[in-house]
Amino acid sequence: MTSYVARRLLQAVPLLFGVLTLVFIFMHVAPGDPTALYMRPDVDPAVLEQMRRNWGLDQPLYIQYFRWIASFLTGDFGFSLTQNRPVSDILLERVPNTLILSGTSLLLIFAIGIAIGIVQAVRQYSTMDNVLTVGALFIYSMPSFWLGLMLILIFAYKVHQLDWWPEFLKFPASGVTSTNYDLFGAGQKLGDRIRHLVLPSIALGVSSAASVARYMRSSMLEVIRQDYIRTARAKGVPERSVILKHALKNALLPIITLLGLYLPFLFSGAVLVEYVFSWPGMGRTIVDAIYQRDYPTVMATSFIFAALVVVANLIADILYALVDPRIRYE
Amino acid sequence: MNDMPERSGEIRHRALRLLMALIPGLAHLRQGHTHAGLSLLGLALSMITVSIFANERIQATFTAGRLDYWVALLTLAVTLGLTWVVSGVSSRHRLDARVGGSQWAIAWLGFKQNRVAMLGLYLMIALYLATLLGPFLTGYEPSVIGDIAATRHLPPSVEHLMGTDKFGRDVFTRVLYGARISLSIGFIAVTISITLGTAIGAVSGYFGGAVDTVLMRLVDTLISFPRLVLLITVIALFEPSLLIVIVVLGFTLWPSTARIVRGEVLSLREREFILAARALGLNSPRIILRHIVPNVLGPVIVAATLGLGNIILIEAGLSYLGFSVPLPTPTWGNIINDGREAMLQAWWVTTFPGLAIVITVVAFNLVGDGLRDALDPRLRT
Amino acid sequence: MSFKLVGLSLATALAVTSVACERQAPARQLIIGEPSDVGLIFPLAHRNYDLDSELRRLLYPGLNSARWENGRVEYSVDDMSLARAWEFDADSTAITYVLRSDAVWSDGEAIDGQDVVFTYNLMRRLGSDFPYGDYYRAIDSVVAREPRRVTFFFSRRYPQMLEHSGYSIVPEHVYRDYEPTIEALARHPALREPGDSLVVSGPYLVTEWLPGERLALRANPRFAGEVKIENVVIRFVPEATTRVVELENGSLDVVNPVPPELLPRLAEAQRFRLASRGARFYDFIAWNGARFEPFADPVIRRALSLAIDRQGILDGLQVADFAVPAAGPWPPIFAQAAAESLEPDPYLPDTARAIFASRGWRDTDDDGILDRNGRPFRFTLVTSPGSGLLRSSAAEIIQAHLARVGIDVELRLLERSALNDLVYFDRTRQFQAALVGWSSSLDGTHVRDQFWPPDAQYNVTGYISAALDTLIPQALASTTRDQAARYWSEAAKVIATDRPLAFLWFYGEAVALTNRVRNTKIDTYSVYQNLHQWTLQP
Amino acid sequence: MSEAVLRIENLRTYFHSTDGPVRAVDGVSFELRPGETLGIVGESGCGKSITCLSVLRLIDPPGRIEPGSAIWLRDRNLMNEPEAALRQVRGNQVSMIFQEPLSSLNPVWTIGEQIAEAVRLHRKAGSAEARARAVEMLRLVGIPDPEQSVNSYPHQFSGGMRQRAMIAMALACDPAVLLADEPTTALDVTIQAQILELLANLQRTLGMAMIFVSHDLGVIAEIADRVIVMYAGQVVERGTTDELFRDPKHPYTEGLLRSIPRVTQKLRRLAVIPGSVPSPRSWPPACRFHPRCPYAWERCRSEAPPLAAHERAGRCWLDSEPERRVAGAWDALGGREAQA
Repeated sequence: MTSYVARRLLQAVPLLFGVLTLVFIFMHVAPGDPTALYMRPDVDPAVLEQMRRNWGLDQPLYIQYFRWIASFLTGDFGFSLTQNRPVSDILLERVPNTLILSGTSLLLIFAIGIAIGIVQAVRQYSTMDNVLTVGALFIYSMPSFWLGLMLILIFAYKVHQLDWWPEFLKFPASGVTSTNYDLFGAGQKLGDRIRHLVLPSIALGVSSAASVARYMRSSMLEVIRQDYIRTARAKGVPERSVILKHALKNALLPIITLLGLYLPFLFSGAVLVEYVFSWPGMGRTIVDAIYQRDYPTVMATSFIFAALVVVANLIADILYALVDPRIRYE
Repeated sequence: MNDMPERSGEIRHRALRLLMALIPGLAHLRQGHTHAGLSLLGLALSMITVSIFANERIQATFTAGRLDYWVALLTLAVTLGLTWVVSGVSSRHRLDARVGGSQWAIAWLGFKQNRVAMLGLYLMIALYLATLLGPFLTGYEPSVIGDIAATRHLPPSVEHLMGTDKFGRDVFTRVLYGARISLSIGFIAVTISITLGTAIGAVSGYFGGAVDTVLMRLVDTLISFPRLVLLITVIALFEPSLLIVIVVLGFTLWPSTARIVRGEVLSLREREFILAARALGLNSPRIILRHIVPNVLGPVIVAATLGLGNIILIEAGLSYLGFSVPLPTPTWGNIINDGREAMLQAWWVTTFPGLAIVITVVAFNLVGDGLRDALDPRLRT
Repeated sequence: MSFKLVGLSLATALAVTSVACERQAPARQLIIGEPSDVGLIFPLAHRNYDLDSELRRLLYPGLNSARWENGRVEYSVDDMSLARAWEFDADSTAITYVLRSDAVWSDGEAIDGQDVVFTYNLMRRLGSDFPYGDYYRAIDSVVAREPRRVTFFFSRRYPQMLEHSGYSIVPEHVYRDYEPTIEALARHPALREPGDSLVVSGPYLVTEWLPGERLALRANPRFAGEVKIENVVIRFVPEATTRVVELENGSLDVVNPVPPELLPRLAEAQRFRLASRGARFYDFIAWNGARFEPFADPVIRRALSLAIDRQGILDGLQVADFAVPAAGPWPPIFAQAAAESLEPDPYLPDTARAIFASRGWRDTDDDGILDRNGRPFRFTLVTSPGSGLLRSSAAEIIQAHLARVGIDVELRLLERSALNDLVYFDRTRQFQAALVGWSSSLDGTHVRDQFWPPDAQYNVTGYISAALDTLIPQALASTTRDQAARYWSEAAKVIATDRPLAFLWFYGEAVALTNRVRNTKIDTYSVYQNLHQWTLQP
Repeated sequence: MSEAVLRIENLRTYFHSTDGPVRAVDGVSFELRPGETLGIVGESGCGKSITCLSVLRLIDPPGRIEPGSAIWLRDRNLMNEPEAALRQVRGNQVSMIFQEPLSSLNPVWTIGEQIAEAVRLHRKAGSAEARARAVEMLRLVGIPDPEQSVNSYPHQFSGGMRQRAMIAMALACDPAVLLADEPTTALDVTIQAQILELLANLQRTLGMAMIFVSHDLGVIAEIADRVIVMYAGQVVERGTTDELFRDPKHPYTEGLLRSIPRVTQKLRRLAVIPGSVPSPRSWPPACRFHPRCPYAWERCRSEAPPLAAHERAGRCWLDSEPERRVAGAWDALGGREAQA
């Protein structure tokens, strides 16, 4: 297993390399200049020129590229040109936030998606199945940022003006924690975090949940028709156990591979949702950095994005092996 | 002898045939094909309604000298004409009669059975019709700005079905014209990405080996990177314009198609008819084009339909970040983005284009799912 | 079955969240919403961002204290200045500051002359890492003969001596041993993770910085003056609508800035008030005669200007209370403005059309667009999209206005970096017309920056004027602010007549506050200059 | 003979579609006595498997056991029992094994878990006890090293071992009746023999009754005491194995017997029943076998023959007009024939 993981990680190296090279080329060919943030009439253009030289931006592209690769290989992500802080510091703050948001969404996606998929498969062609299918499709078809705006409009704004609306269903419109978070007890802290997570994770995850439900439904239908389900029934296993024990584990197999597929999708969504909900994550960081042409930050964030996807795919494969005894990685 | 009843029967018969020729769909209805009949009838009626209500604008077509008016007029005429032609032709030779025909005929039969998919198809047709007929469906111009102070942020009413935006423009009109851009972006970008994806997937799967490895590494790279970030980076390189957005979307969305096609080709490659073609000494491009591509068309069409919905969503997201087609060209994403700051006092500006996106994407997905079921009997449950 | 599971977990989640709902009223805490994050909280590392400057002045006061009064910046000593007095020497080329005896760093160390010397030396040593070279360029040396007396020796007498000697002072004892680059200084533990350990001298200490999320400030117990609001939190909320939602929900007390779109709404609300920053920013269209020949003609430029209904746009967008039509680069906030101001161009589309006709521009082919010698009057106007900007809304309306007189404007929206590149950095000026904005200086020097000399980086249209060639050197050679201001305003008048740009309007960003916040002093100079004196009604 | 342990009366299992019912099992009756092995034989599609599944009432919609059918397990009519009671019967009193041992075993569970589950369900046993029982059962069915094998997954077993595991699972709760649905069809011939022997031995030692379904008359001959022959959803002939093989009453049985290759008959043409099994959507009218029958005459096409209530009976008009059974009819029919 260890050697398998090592081999997979090794295989990922050219992939990461490719991603970074692509981003490097795109970023540096694009017009724009990181010194713009310091641009002011009283700043001598010669000083800006010097800044560019200090950052090595006057060098030919391939030299910049190799220089950057070299420092990257030594674990140095560089220094943010616009935030004046080491990029690694910035990432240390931002990555956890994105992971919390996408992690919660992922949980939500799979919990809700799988549950709905099972219900649909068990009650195939029933009214509930049809309602859920069409409902899921509607949700699946919403732009995440638009859904986010609508959620804010309703659950973080309109309901705050209703007296009868229960207090705990009035959600904050932005942020990760309340400003007085530090004064809370442990339970309140957790609650506060969850309250802040509700709307963004719904906006981010609900469309994927709908698609997981669709996959789960067909996967479950496929499994239910298998011979071993008949065997289980012939053994006198109650229907509930037939579904939840015998069928579920098998039906989950194709769903596990989705885990790796959804992460890039979630990260894409996170870029928008983090903007709508003022969530200080990597998505916002990279978009801001792209705007400001903060090359080191863009490169490092891209790397983390791609690396997380690689890791997620690996985890999905390992999970697959854990659930499916037929697969053994040597 | 007694030819009176026969004659009256004859007259009735003739009258009926005349009526059936005049009213599209009636023949279908009489034959019990309620569905087809009603849709033809509905289509004809709605076209006639549009002609009556847009009378002035239709006349203006001849003087306005604008392409979109001509397109709308053409659409109106062709659609109306088609309802008659289809009504006349297909009520006699119904498609169903040709069972046992090609794979496509069978797929169509399967598709027709799927009510939800048909609903999607109807929605899709309605959307495209509305888009083409745009100038006749509204009395306003999408980008003309009048007296802002008087018309700004008017709530939905009979006058303005979806209210007005911050410049006093009719949101319904803008959504209608936005459909034109959003749908064509989707259409062209999907065409590009499907063509590219099919070509690359077919080549990769057919040749295998190093070619496959290199191409699939590229696909992995593109897939493992958050798409939106990639798009933003690329679009920042150029400047946002209709062309760039289409091209960039088209050129970045092909990997998933390539993967699907490659998978299909891998399984096809070992099948007898391909082996036979190889044994016959046909050259590779010929085998790919003549034997492989037609056989992967099914999954590709499904991918295209689902991809269309996806592209509309992505375009909206790009607009939101300011990376899409520039103003004042209305796209759905643009309109939402434009109304975002006024969301608190004018919810309609963001809500309606959003709903338009949802309905469009739903329609495409319904059709896509229906096609998948129809084309791939294995998945039928 | 699985429903139960989902239901159960939902119920648990709700139960947990409801615990947190018992909202305690935040104890005397002011919450401010700002669109973007601060940078490194070090005075010499600041970017050209409003919040960076505000925070710098708040945490690290300089030797003198600046205030906007009667249309100009006035310098004084008060609780926000480190000095208690200053004096010029006989020929006015040196200033000696006397430091306050009660001025201490937040770690208890006294603030002395060495800190000042260190700060100004560090500026110089930072080189391009501190790009605002004007601050030290005319300073020959800074000398601390006694712990509490610092003297600045200038190379000559000039109007900005007080401004330049009043920059934020950093603690020598903390940063002494660091290499003079921002990258090295940024590795200081207190800067990497700012908190109580960050040594400051202003009324507030940093308690916590969650980048991208919020910055929490607490009253500095060692601050000499009084601090009314104990806790201040600055939250970074990029989405303008969300900021206003939070303001209306009561989770923000102050929102800065409010985008033009939301101004009418807040102006009506009783619970809030809007404070204007003073009309200091101006939007304009630069006509690049080099890329579109008709723009080289001042008469055509005037006609174009007459075809734009400035007041109509401001009324239509419901921002008339926060903006005024502009005639030239001289903002109405200046003391001299009233006397020297010019009338903005009125909206006279018919006159404009007549002028175009007189220059041979007529609609001969009846397509609604003017043409001359078979060429239509058609050009591309570049601008940047962006929420919260008056000009991005205005672009479409201007396009419509010009269309009415037969001019076909194609809009081209560029992302801001790319626009800056195109308009300012690329000296080949590859644009025909650009709709951009500028913020005026507080003393008139922007008149030089933007219009003189002809090859200056920010003189994007390459404007040449013989009058400016004499006026501007005179302004630069002035020794006092009043003298300089006269030349600057004279130059502004010349520019207004020549119209190298179509000046559209001056506007000030607006700050929204709940009525609970009192005793604020919000002006063109600063929003949070007297934050420690603000009060919060229960 | 003692009373039947299982008695099926007029079993009709139809599948309902929009194009009308598919009568997969159409009025089947038989009984199973304690300790005996009843063979059910017929071509695929004749309703054998559906009959077995119907006994356990494991028919999924759109399939349905029509009212009027009765499944008597001793004195209980399973048709009237609620689902919960049925679960107590399944795997406990009546067990079933299937044709494809690989697909019939859950791939993600160990063999031990799958055997133990039935024990835990029906014996209310703890997990240790159930596991011990699983080991015991594996040993009983002759799986080597049962302590280790109990932790194996189905894919780690060979085909024969899988079927042994299936048998172990089915017999874990000492059922009174075992339904074996073509348990040897998917196996190699040598393995087939081993499994047959195992089943025969186990049946003897455990004293249970068994229904053995197969399309292979040779297998049936080896294991069954009595045989019923099914064709087109109906029983067409029944009798003891001996009687049936010696003297088939129904032409279909006759045809089946003719198609068995015999070692003794070298290079003789092997007969195959001409035509194919009719579609259950529309069985032929009257005698359902008449389109393929070499003896068919007018009556067969117009009138459905009954099945007499005797122990030994055939559903054929030849019973009443035996003179119509002429020699050489099969060869004259000129059906497809294969070289033996």
